[in-house]
Amino acid sequence: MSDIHKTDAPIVHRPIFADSTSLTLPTLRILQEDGHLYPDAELPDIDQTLALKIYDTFLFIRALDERMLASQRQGRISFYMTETGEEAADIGSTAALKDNDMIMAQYREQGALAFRGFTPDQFMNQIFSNEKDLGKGRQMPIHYGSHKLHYMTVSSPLATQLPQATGYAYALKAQSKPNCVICYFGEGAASEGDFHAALNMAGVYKVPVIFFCRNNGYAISTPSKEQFAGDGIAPRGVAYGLKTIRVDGNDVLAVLKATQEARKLAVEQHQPVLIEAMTYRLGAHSSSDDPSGYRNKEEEDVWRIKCPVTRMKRWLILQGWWDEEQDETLKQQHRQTVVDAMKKGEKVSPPALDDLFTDVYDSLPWNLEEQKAALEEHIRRYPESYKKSSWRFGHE
Amino acid sequence: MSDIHKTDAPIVHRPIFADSTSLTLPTLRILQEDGHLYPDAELPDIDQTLALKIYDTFLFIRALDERMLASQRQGRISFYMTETGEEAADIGSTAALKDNDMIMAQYREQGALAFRGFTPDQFMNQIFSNEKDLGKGRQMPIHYGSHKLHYMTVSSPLATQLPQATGYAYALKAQSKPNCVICYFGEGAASEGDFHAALNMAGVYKVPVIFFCRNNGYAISTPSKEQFAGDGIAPRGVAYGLKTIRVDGNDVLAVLKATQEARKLAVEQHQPVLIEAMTYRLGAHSSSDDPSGYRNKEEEDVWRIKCPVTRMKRWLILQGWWDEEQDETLKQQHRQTVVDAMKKGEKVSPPALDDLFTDVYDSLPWNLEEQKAALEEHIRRYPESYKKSSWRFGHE
Amino acid sequence: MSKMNLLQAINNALDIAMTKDTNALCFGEDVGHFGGVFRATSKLQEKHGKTRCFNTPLTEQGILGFANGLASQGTTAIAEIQFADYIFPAFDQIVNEAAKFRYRSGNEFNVGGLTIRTPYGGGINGGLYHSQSPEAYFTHTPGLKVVVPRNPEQAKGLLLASIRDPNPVLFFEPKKLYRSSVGEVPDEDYELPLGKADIVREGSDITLLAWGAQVEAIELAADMAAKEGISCEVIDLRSLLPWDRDTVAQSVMKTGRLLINHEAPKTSGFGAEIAAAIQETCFLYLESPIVRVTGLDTPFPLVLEKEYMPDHLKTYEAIKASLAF
Amino acid sequence: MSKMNLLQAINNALDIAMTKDTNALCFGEDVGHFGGVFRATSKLQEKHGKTRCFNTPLTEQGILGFANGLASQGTTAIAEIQFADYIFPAFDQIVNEAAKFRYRSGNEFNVGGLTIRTPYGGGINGGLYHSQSPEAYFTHTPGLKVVVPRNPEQAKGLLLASIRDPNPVLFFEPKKLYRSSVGEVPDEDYELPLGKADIVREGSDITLLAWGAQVEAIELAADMAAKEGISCEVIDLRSLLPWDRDTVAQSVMKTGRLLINHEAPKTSGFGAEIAAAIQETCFLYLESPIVRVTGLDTPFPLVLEKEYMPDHLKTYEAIKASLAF
Ligand SMILES: Cc1ncc(C[n+]2csc(CCOP(=O)(O)OP(=O)(O)O)c2C)c(N)n1
Ligand SMILES: Cc1ncc(C[n+]2csc(CCOP(=O)(O)OP(=O)(O)O)c2C)c(N)n1
Ligand SMILES: [Mg+2]
Ligand SMILES: [Mg+2]
Repeated sequence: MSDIHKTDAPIVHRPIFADSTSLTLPTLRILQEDGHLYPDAELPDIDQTLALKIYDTFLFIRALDERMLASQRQGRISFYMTETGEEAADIGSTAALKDNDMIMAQYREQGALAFRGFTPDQFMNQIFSNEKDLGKGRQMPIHYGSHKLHYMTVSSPLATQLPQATGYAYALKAQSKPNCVICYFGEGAASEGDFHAALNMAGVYKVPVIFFCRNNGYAISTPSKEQFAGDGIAPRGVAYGLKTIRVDGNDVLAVLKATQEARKLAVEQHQPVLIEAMTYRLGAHSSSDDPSGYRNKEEEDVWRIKCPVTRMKRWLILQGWWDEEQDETLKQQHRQTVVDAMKKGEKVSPPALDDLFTDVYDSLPWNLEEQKAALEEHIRRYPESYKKSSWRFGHE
Repeated sequence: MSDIHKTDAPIVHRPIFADSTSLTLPTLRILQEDGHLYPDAELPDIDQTLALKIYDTFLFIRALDERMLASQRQGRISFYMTETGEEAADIGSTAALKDNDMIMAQYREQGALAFRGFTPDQFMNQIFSNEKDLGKGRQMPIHYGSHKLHYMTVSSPLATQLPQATGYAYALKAQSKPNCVICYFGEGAASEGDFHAALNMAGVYKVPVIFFCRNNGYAISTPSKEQFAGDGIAPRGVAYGLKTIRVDGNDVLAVLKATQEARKLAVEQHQPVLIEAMTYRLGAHSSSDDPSGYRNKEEEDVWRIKCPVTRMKRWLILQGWWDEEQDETLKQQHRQTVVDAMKKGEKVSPPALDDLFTDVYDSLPWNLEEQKAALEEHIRRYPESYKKSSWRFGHE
Repeated sequence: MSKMNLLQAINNALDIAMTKDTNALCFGEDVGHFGGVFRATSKLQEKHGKTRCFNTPLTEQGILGFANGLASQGTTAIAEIQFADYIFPAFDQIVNEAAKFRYRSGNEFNVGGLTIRTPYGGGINGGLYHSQSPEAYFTHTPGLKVVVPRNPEQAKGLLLASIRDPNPVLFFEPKKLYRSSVGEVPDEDYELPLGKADIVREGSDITLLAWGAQVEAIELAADMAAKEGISCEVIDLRSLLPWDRDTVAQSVMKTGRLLINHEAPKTSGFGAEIAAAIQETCFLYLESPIVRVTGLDTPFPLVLEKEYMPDHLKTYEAIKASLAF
Repeated sequence: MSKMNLLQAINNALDIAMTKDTNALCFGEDVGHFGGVFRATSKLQEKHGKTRCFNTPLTEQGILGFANGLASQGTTAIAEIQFADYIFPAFDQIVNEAAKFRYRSGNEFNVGGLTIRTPYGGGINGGLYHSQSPEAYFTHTPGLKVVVPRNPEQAKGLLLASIRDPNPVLFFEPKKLYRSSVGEVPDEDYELPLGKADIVREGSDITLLAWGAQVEAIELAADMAAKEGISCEVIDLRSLLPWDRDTVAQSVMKTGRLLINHEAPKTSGFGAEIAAAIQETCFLYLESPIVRVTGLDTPFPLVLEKEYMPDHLKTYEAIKASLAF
């Protein structure tokens, strides 16, 4: 029953200490910077339609991120986070999945959601916390979620979604569903205890989950060398008995390929997988952050030229599937879409007072009924002081 | 600043998934079952005095564990845990340390404490929770601790001592102390999030700590194959960038050797170390447990013949440092010591009522002063109902 | 009806829940083949299979994270934490995740299928870490329900209701009573309502309120008081969140006096909330201050456990003091 | 004296503590070179070196476990949790370890050198996870001290006292006031006493009690009430554990009325403990029920934050209701 064989494993009679150099995990790269494939590369399953859908999502996300960051600076929204530089990681991996595979994101994976079909209006409703927001205006901007699109609502506490992904995947397996869960997280979040629990349990239960680490070099101001001492996140997968691969996170074809293979392992063999995508957060951590306080421009520039979007575009052009003119048109089009949606979303009313109290439980217990009644009475007394909610009382 | 080199690490163009077979960590063994050394073995630093001190501790612990388990069955104490079968692991490793290196134990490492010089009386005072217990009768039996002996008081919540060990070691390094911390834990406890935090932080800060895992096959009823899926605990050390070694936990010379080398790495080079000792919990988890509900006798028998005490005895005899007669005498002597100490400890009074209130803070805040006064008054009213404390009031 | 102890009643409830709802899973440290260190899940793996009743690795935060994931998928997740003292590593997954799952997602997702069972309280010579009563921590967390049964019949009905309630529920089991509390338990599937207190004994002079194992202590004290001609109304609160303020208030309006008893330390124990709410609701009816007979503001001790506990004698003295106020 | 905002006062206290006690370390997520996401530890690494002010990996349980280890060795450990909302993964290391370290070891070991700083509360459009006020959870834990300052001068003196107190202290910083609360702060090293409330304004009709950022709300309400001829005594509790019951009780014996205001949800908030204790101590003096003006029993909302908050208007209304009782 127990693991009694271990002391009969390879025996040595002199002490040899292993360390991080004892295990080398190479990085998968398929696409060169110039858009050419490596000659001996094994291609992912991709046709023109899929390629253009991915690329379209790239450009939409760039347009969204740029415009929303600007809106934040203008004071139109309180907070925003861009995924600039990391688009290949989340979008390329989600493109490898079935639409009803579950996505559990950290917060910098709006691209995955856009790929799934979240509309510009839906983005805006969330960002502007208006009454059409699926999340009812309760969470800060970028905490998206959609039951229909199998995208679990984002939660700010880091890494909590990782053991949840293991649990969700356990349920899929128990119910013999032909699906998997993909769970995104940063290399910073991977320091949380929940990471450890999640990967270890996934290994034990052999559940269909893909842990996808975006190793983008920073957790806010903390560089990855102050986050961990080993060779990144991937070796941990080996330690937990997971199938593990490291990819160039700026190479969309490598990400797609690795995730397609990972999905097979997860769904067909119930082998949980860890993918570590090496990438770089080109922008600030969030609209509240200023990276000039902790890193230099030269470093950023090194990565700016490794842009995943440009790399893919070069490949698309070489394939004859795309040209610069189309590129300009599409960019323009997405910018317009975003602006239009923003103007619309911005005008929608905030959620009603009821939504302050609903969904704490499936129904309101007595204490919330009382608190709600008291609050309504109070707001009626001071309508000027609670303008987001009081205007509705007049219309009753 | 950041880890930007990673995508330039070895590159491949086809997806190869690593898994637990990608890293093989051998087991260090120096002493054969029959007491002979492996011919090419590299010996630890050990002389007759040290060898006999270790062996003496082995026999003392056997005597203590046997007698206390029997006492628990007789109802003289409420709870006990033996370390039978694992003596080489904790005692052999502590023997590699300086007396003022800090020990942070889980609970099954009474041997380490005995080696440090905790007296039979001190053991009994703790086990019988009497007023001479250094812990003032507040924790269950086996939760030892001694500031003087640099043995941190045991805490029941598992794995909490691991990040504490990292912190303690950080302080040692910051203060340029020529010392290290050894931190013991089971392979079960290694599933806790605190394990992950502890080893990761130790790797980042490069502190003088030795994490010593007793992989004894079980966490209560849970066999290690339901605890983790990879190749045990050691590969995690590699992932965290720690110096890592696996040893035969029933081979005291291997444990001693590995820990001596580990101490050098920790103290001289500030390299944190993970040691995984492969062993087996021969007894029940605790006096509350019955292993027949989850494992079979055959499995236990396989391990019973791998007894670390017998193995060491054979070596000692071959060295000409020991004989069977001495062995019998010493066993008898330890049994007597234990019985004598027990009879003594059992008669010492329970801690006074004051000790219910002290040490919550450095001094009593008003609420505890009030509660204490009220309790004293109450006990005076019902002396028969609070016999452990009320008898003292009469003598005031 | 069958005679059962508290453990058997819980085991029986779990068995029924898993039989009727094939989507129900039961897991935790040692709960699989072994049936749990207290044997509450005994034979469930045998009956329902290894996929449905299983061991977890030793990680409470993992257990609850995993459980939240299961529940968010629509699975009925029944997680065991081996001792309530070990629930704290899972605190974040409970208070930041389970409790806020539905709210933060605008009801796109919820973990209503989650139930957390855990043995709590003193009485087994457990000292600091096998005796705690951490229920109050969770009562400060909107989104959770908190339930504590006092005997086998209550345990079965309340556990079945908790498992089926569409909100995450913490179910605290008084481990001191696991084997000692024995009683007749209906064999069939039944539920007792969450959020409703139970008037165990009617009385007119003072209301005594407790939950779980402490209901015994207030009943004993009520017996003692009865001999002095004091008539106590004894209430088992059963649900702590949401709690049944109306039943308690009605009783206090009748008796004019309230005594609350709990094992947890006094400061910020759940007795504080009850006292605060009832002095507000029943201000003009109160004839003496609401009194709390509770554990001390210390960690849970070992040798001096009897001294620490809010037993029937302390309760009895407090009743007399309240009446004499 | 220098004009400082709350952040500067905290930074100044940390700087003084680290200068005088070379054994004091300051660490947490992003606190090193960057100086913390709110910049409370700005320049400390530059001044005191990388060994003494440093980043940790992203793990709150690790930060507190590490801090406990440091403190158990005798080091002065000043840990930052980036937001109080993220303190829950460290709950076990705080309530099971730090709080019980001295007690369980019979004083062989202690972590008295530990101080945990963390920004709490609303006011920054933070929603569920950048706005919580979790202080009440910790007040149910004997062995801890809990402190909340209301302005820069208080923050400096209380933080220095917390760092030097021989017990583990949780120091909650009202982040809403980080930049907006500005005042004269003594330049020298000084301490304000822990466990002592501060009477901010004397009055005779009702006692208003709050801590941290909410002291502002009750002061505003007191101003409004003054215009109606109601004289409010305003008290800043400052320490929640142990709390200054005597000062509060004396005030209530004078005014006959008590209103408690806190941001955290009402149920089992620390207002409950105060109300429970004061109704007991001041039973015969109370002219109306003790009233709690608090956050709602919901997670912290985003858009409707103003509606959620126990602001001066709600406080003012409650004062009038109390007087009219
Ligand atoms: C439990 C918890 N602790 C701290 C934070 C604050 N925080 C938000 S994002 C972040 C850094 C995350 O870094 P990483 O995981 O690498 O993701 P990235 O931002 O690089 O995409 C921190 C510390 C949090 N949200 N949750
Ligand atoms: C946080 C926590 N969870 C659960 C327990 C209950 N418990 C005590 S010992 C144990 C098993 C530990 O196994 P392992 O770490 O392998 O050590 P061993 O007993 O084998 O020496 C468990 C589950 C605990 N003490 N603490
Ligand atoms: Mg990152
Ligand atoms: Mg073990």
